[in-house]
Amino acid sequence: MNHQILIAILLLSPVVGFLLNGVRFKSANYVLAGSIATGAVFVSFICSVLLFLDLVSMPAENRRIAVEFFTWIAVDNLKINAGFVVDQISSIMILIITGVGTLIHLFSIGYMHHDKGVTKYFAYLNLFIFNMLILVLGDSLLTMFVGWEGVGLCSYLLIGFWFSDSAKAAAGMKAFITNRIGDAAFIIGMFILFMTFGTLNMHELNALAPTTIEASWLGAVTLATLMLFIGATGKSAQIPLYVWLPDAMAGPTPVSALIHAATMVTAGVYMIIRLNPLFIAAPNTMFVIATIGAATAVMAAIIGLTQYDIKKVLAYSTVSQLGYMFLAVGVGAFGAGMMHLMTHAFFKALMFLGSGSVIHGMHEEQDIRKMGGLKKYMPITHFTFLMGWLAIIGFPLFSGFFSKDEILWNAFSSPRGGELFWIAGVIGAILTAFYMTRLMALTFWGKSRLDSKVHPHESSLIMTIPLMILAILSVVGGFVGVPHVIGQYLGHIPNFWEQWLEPVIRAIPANEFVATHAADHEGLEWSLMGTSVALVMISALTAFYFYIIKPGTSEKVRKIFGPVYNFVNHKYFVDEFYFAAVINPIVKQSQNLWFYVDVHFIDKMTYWTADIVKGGGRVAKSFQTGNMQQYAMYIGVGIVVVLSFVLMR
Amino acid sequence: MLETSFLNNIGLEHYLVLSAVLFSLGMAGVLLRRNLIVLMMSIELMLNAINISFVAFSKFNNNPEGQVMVFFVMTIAAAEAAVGLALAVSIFKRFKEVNIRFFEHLKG
Amino acid sequence: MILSTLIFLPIVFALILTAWPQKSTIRQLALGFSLLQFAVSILMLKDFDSGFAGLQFVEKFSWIERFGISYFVGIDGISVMLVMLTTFLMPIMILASWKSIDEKIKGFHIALFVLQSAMLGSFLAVDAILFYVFWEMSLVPMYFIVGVWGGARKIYATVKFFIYTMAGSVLMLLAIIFMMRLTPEVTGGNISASLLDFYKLKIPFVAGEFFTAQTLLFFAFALAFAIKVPLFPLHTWLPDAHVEAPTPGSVVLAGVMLKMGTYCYLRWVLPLFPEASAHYAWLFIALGVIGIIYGALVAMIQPDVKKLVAYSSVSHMGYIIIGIFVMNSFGVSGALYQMLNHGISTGALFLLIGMIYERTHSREISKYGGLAKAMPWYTIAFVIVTMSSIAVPMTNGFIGEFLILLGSYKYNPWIACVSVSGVVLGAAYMLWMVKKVFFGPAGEIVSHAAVDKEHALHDLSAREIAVLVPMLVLIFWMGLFPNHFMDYSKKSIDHLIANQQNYSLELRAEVKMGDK
Amino acid sequence: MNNSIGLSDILLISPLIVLFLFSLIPLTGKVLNNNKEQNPASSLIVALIGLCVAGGLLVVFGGSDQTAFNGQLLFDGLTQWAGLIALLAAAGGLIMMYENTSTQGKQFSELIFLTMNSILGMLILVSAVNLITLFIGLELMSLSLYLMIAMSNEQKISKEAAIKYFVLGSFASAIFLYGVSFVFGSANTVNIVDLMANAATLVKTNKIFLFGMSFITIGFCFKVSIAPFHAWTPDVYQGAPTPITSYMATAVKTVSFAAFLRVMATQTLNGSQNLFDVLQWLAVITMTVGNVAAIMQTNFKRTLAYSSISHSGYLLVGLITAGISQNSSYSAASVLFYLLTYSVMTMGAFAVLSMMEKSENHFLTNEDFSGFAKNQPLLAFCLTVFLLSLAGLPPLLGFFGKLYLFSAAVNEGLMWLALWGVINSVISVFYYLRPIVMMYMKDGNADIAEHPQQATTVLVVVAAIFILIAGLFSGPLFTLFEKSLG
Repeated sequence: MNHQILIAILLLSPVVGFLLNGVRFKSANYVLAGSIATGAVFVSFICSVLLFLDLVSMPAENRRIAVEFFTWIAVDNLKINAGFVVDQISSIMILIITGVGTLIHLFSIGYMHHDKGVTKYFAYLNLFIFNMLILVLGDSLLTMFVGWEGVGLCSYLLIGFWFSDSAKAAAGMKAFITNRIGDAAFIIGMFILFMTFGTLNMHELNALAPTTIEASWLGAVTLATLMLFIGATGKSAQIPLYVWLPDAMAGPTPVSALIHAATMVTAGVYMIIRLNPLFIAAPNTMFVIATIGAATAVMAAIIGLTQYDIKKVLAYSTVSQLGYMFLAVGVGAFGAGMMHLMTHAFFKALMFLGSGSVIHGMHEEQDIRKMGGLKKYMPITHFTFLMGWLAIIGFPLFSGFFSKDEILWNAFSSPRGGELFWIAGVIGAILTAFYMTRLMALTFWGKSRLDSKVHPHESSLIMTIPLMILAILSVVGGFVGVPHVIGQYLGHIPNFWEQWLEPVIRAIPANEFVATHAADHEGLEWSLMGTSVALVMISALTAFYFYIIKPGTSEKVRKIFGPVYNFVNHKYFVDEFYFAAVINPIVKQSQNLWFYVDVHFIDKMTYWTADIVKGGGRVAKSFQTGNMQQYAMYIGVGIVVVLSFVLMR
Repeated sequence: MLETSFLNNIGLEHYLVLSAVLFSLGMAGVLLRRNLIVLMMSIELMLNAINISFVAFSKFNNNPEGQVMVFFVMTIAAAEAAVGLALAVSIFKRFKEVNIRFFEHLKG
Repeated sequence: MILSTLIFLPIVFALILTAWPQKSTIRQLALGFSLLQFAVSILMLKDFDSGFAGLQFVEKFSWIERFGISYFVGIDGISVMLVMLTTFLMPIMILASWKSIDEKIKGFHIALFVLQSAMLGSFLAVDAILFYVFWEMSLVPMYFIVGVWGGARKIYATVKFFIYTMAGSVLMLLAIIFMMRLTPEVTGGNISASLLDFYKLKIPFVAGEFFTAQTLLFFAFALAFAIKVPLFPLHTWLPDAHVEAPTPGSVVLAGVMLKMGTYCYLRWVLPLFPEASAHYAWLFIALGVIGIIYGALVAMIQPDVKKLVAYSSVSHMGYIIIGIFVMNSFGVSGALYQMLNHGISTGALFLLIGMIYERTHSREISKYGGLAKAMPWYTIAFVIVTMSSIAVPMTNGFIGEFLILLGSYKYNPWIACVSVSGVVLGAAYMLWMVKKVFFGPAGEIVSHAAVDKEHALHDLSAREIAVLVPMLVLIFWMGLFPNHFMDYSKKSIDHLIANQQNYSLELRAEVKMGDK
Repeated sequence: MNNSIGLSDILLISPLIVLFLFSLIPLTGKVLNNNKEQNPASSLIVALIGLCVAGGLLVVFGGSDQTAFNGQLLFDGLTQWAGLIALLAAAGGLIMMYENTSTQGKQFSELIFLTMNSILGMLILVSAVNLITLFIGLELMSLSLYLMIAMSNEQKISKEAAIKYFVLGSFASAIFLYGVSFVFGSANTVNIVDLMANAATLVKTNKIFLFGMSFITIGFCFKVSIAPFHAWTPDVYQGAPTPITSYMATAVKTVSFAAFLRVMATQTLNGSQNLFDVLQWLAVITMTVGNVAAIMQTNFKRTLAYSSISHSGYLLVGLITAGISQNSSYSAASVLFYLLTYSVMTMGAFAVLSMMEKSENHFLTNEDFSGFAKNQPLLAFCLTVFLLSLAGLPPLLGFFGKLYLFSAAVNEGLMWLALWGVINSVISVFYYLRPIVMMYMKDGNADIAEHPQQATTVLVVVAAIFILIAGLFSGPLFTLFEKSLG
């Protein structure tokens, strides 16, 4: 089929779904709404698959489908088309978005069936898919930005879906505004690039990107990429703009799975991978990205240790995993980052949906302290969650293992990497293993701590089927990119992933190290891998010991770390800090600004002017005494003054 | 010895000074006196001072026009006096009062 | 004749309305008239040649020959869209006033039509005095609209509005007179008030010295327009006027009247005083930036919805000023586009606020809450307009803001870096307001309405939908296909930027229907 | 010297003769009928016919640049136009007098007699080229006015106003005359045409002449109420019956300025920088004092009185311009044009005010306008037009008046005076808007007096229509003025 039509269907099918559901948003017919929405996304998925197959059939060096629908903005030398590109990177993204999206839509039918706003919900979800597709397919930064803001908008709407609750509405607002801070930087980044290269088309930008390294911190490319990265920290919840993501869990759980785990939050990583030639040219930016990524990975994982809300744990886990991805792209392992993006989409969507299934089965209970032993009530959910758990902690041969290992190896060995990055990555992995095991233990295993009134039940098939599919993907998804060191022992599986992405990833200029001397360092790679896997296993077992074998241990440990625990439990008081240091002062000073500038200065000036005039009037009036002799006196004085002036001067 | 020639040679200046003095006196009358009738008399005084200067100029410039003007001025003065007195009478009839300090209702 | 028709047709309408005996059909009649007027403007647009940079449909008759003042009107790419905006908003305002204006209906519509005529005249006049006449003429009907049909402090607000604006424009009058006196240099002896002759003047400019002709004239003009825009710190009349004005008044004020100020910067200030505007651009850009941030910050703490939107206008108009004074095609195109956007989105916001005010008679944010449950369609419309106002892509607001920021970045990166904060702050105050009003648990008003059947909150009526739909359609249309609108002005803007130093405009008389 | 009086002289002064004769008709009728007041309507019609005939004759015979009585009276464009404006104002005043509560009644015939004689004085004033003749015209006008004011049905403040006006007016006349005597003494002539030849040099060389000219200027400043010689204006305007106030504010001001213009045309200002400076300052002070004091007023009539002072300030700007201008017809025409616009709009405003006075003791404050628009939409609209025109808002006539006046000033480089002028226009908006606010934006039941007032209504409407549309055709009118003054 014609690519243009195919992409049009891909994009517009969710719009049609959105409109169909949107105009009848009051309806509570969840079957109809769900079928329309799921169908719409599924159509997109079919299109994505077709496009992907087309792409595969093309020669490797020309794998690029670009279409233009119309000219969007054309002013001076700025020409932005409504143009879309399917290439190696975006094809994977659209597959993830529509594929995982379809599953999550399907799941939502079961999850949301009792909600009155179900039609509206599906409309938003479709709108999100549309914007996300724009984001990944857009051929220029500005088109990408359309989707970039669009998904932010949908996220705002979906987080605040149950808007009657003030806190939830506030969470949506927080997400949007925090994202906007990043977006502002993103806009500046675009400006710098446009002024430097004269285009915003990403293909052209990549081609124009300097092949030499820009050493200065103030170079155009460095600044631009830094600004874009700040945009990414907003969208992808990295330090310092990560604060919105945990709050975003206020939305329905499938939303968290789709937007805040699988797709939207990875937009920042995607953007960096898409513009990798630019970022490669700016090692300083890469260093910042890697550092922020590593720091986020560790910091969020630490918070994850202390959370009791099942979704919050997963949320911090997401932040932490996103940190991993940024660590990967920061050290130049774009392929690994992309792969982790995909595997994470599988297993984190799985876990979120799983948690949704749990919450659904527990009648909206989210506190894991009130769960336990759910294994026997929800076997399917438990089993699929187990797969997700194994994947995320990086159990060998599960999908997360491959991607995480690739990242860690690159963090160590890449010319842009270093031992410290590797250590941070390993610490993150250890912590992840601990809190994920803790989550499993408290939720599914051990003794039941259920409220007597709660009768958990396994979810319906419509919810479990997506879980199962995602579980399968979580298990096998990693085999698309088996590292060479392992692949050679598994019947020489080639690393499809690297081959696929190779044409669009520019090599780091001094990257001969890995490529040519890989064999020499095979031992090193094995030993690093072994170390990390061993540490992760020990950590998981420790958690198992803490929460299953000796359930009281965690309490003791918590007591030892008293204040530190408190500090971590409150997310380092970052929210409080932002409020005290930024938001409240701004609001307060605005009040003062209005009061002193508008009311007390500008208006007062106006009144003063009026008062001066009126004062003059009062003086003039006071001269008008009614006494005619006084009037004659004015005439006399006038004569004297005039004459003295006229004659004497 | 005291210079007294200015007393013997009466020139234009003398008339003008006289006129000015009279005019000033008239002005002072207008400015200071309270009685309406006196006020009108002061104005007459001013007009007469003007007449003096007209005549003086006429004499010293050898231009008879000035003396004609005096007649005009006198006529006007008479008319003015008539109107003024009429006003004064009507007011006195109404208010029994010719002190101008009484008329200070209009002000501000 | 099409431009004269546009200008004077509303006056004719006003006269017919004055004589119209039936009270009950005045509204329908006025609506019909305004639609007719819109149709005429569409006819004009149909024949408008967007490939021509100069003035089209030019009409010129000598008016006051002694002073070279003529009735001289013409339209070019800079004014065409603003004219369309004016005629477009008119039926919407009349329809919106259906409920809110319930006394002196006749007078209200007469004032609206006179106002429309004056505004169109200001956009179309090419003669300085003619322009000034229309410019000042627009004050009076607005003064009555706010003063007669306004809120509690209407008199304070309307007098403040009148005096502020008038204070600015008299200096402009003086400047116009002064420039007329200079024209014999270029016309060969005849005094002239034609803008085209003004363009030819080479007014001496000395950088850094304030008391030189061009600088003084520049400031006389710029001050008049700055008050109208309004530029910080001359903005304080605006919140008062907006708060007290009836809904259609707020719409026309925000939608068109503020644009008169910014439009005149493009039509008058930049081409007439190229050196001075380049030399003092920093001042206006600085004030624009301050306006953006200040307006946003102050909007954030307003307890009254209308006041909040009014301050948001200050913020948005700051962008437009920046776009104009950076003097590159991004900035100017963006500014021109933003003028339309602001007219649509802020106009729509005022319409929406008016609709809720009709129901509840309150604009206090703290009294609302949970409105989304009670009035879902209304909420949808409001959120869409909010998105336009905070410049979310795919709505019109984004195009303008992006281009302006890009233009300002080109001029000086720091301006863009500072003013981009308005993007964040704008989202903050608008969403904060949306949250307080629509989301959360039912507030005082909503819970009261739920019990009290008489004051029940009905969702949008058919009439209100008819008012809003064109606005919403335009929001997306302009956001998705900006070229449909920008193409009209492209040539003129390029011409302005390329020839600012020696600005002149070609003239083209009216093209007969059909033969282009 | 040829002292013969010919037909041409008679023809030239025929408007004056007609005025005098017509002034006698109602009075004679009254005297012949046992001193019983005749039908006021017919008296009014007679008077109006008289004014019309005089106006017609002025149009026919005036403006020919001929002099009558050996160059004593000059009938040029200025005479013609100022005379016509004054006649117009007188007609308006008479119509108001006919229906106003404080002037209608048993003394209407006398009032007509006095009015027409004062207009006769005005015509002498504007046509005089001899300072003494000018003075006679001035006195004839003023003496009639003193009596007209005192003849009000209202018994208290109108008498006070008359006395104040009389004393101060006579005082100022004396000052004027004193100046004339010095001019006579130094220049040996009091004929303005003769003075024109050498005034500029005389001013420079002869202190006595300068002294005299200063006194004359001050005398005029009193008449046209230039600060600080303006103090009588608010009191007299307020105290006088409204129709007569209107008459004073329009006709008297017009002719005084016209005569002032004649004196200024002697190019005195070109000779004396000091006098020029002083006059500029006086203009600024006058505008400002008038406007700021008007802001503080509550009585509407008094507000208009102060507004009249400020307009004198604007006019003085034009006068100064005409005084220093080489091509004075332009500036003079702008002054004349402004006088016309000012007269029409002020007359209109006073006419509405006159209609609203329910009895002779009724003084309107601003609050008394509340709700006027509801009861009298047409009159309220007309008053709005007058006030906005006074404030100088386009496209009303007042704007064009200001435009021409200030462009003349700018043309002569008097930028700063124009600047003050426009700043003052902004201040003036403050108080002009106040009645409009009251009429349209406040609730109340203001209404006109109940007795029939059709004539005044017609006057108001005609004036309003004139102001509304004449602005659009002001160009030809101005050109006409300029040509006839050239």
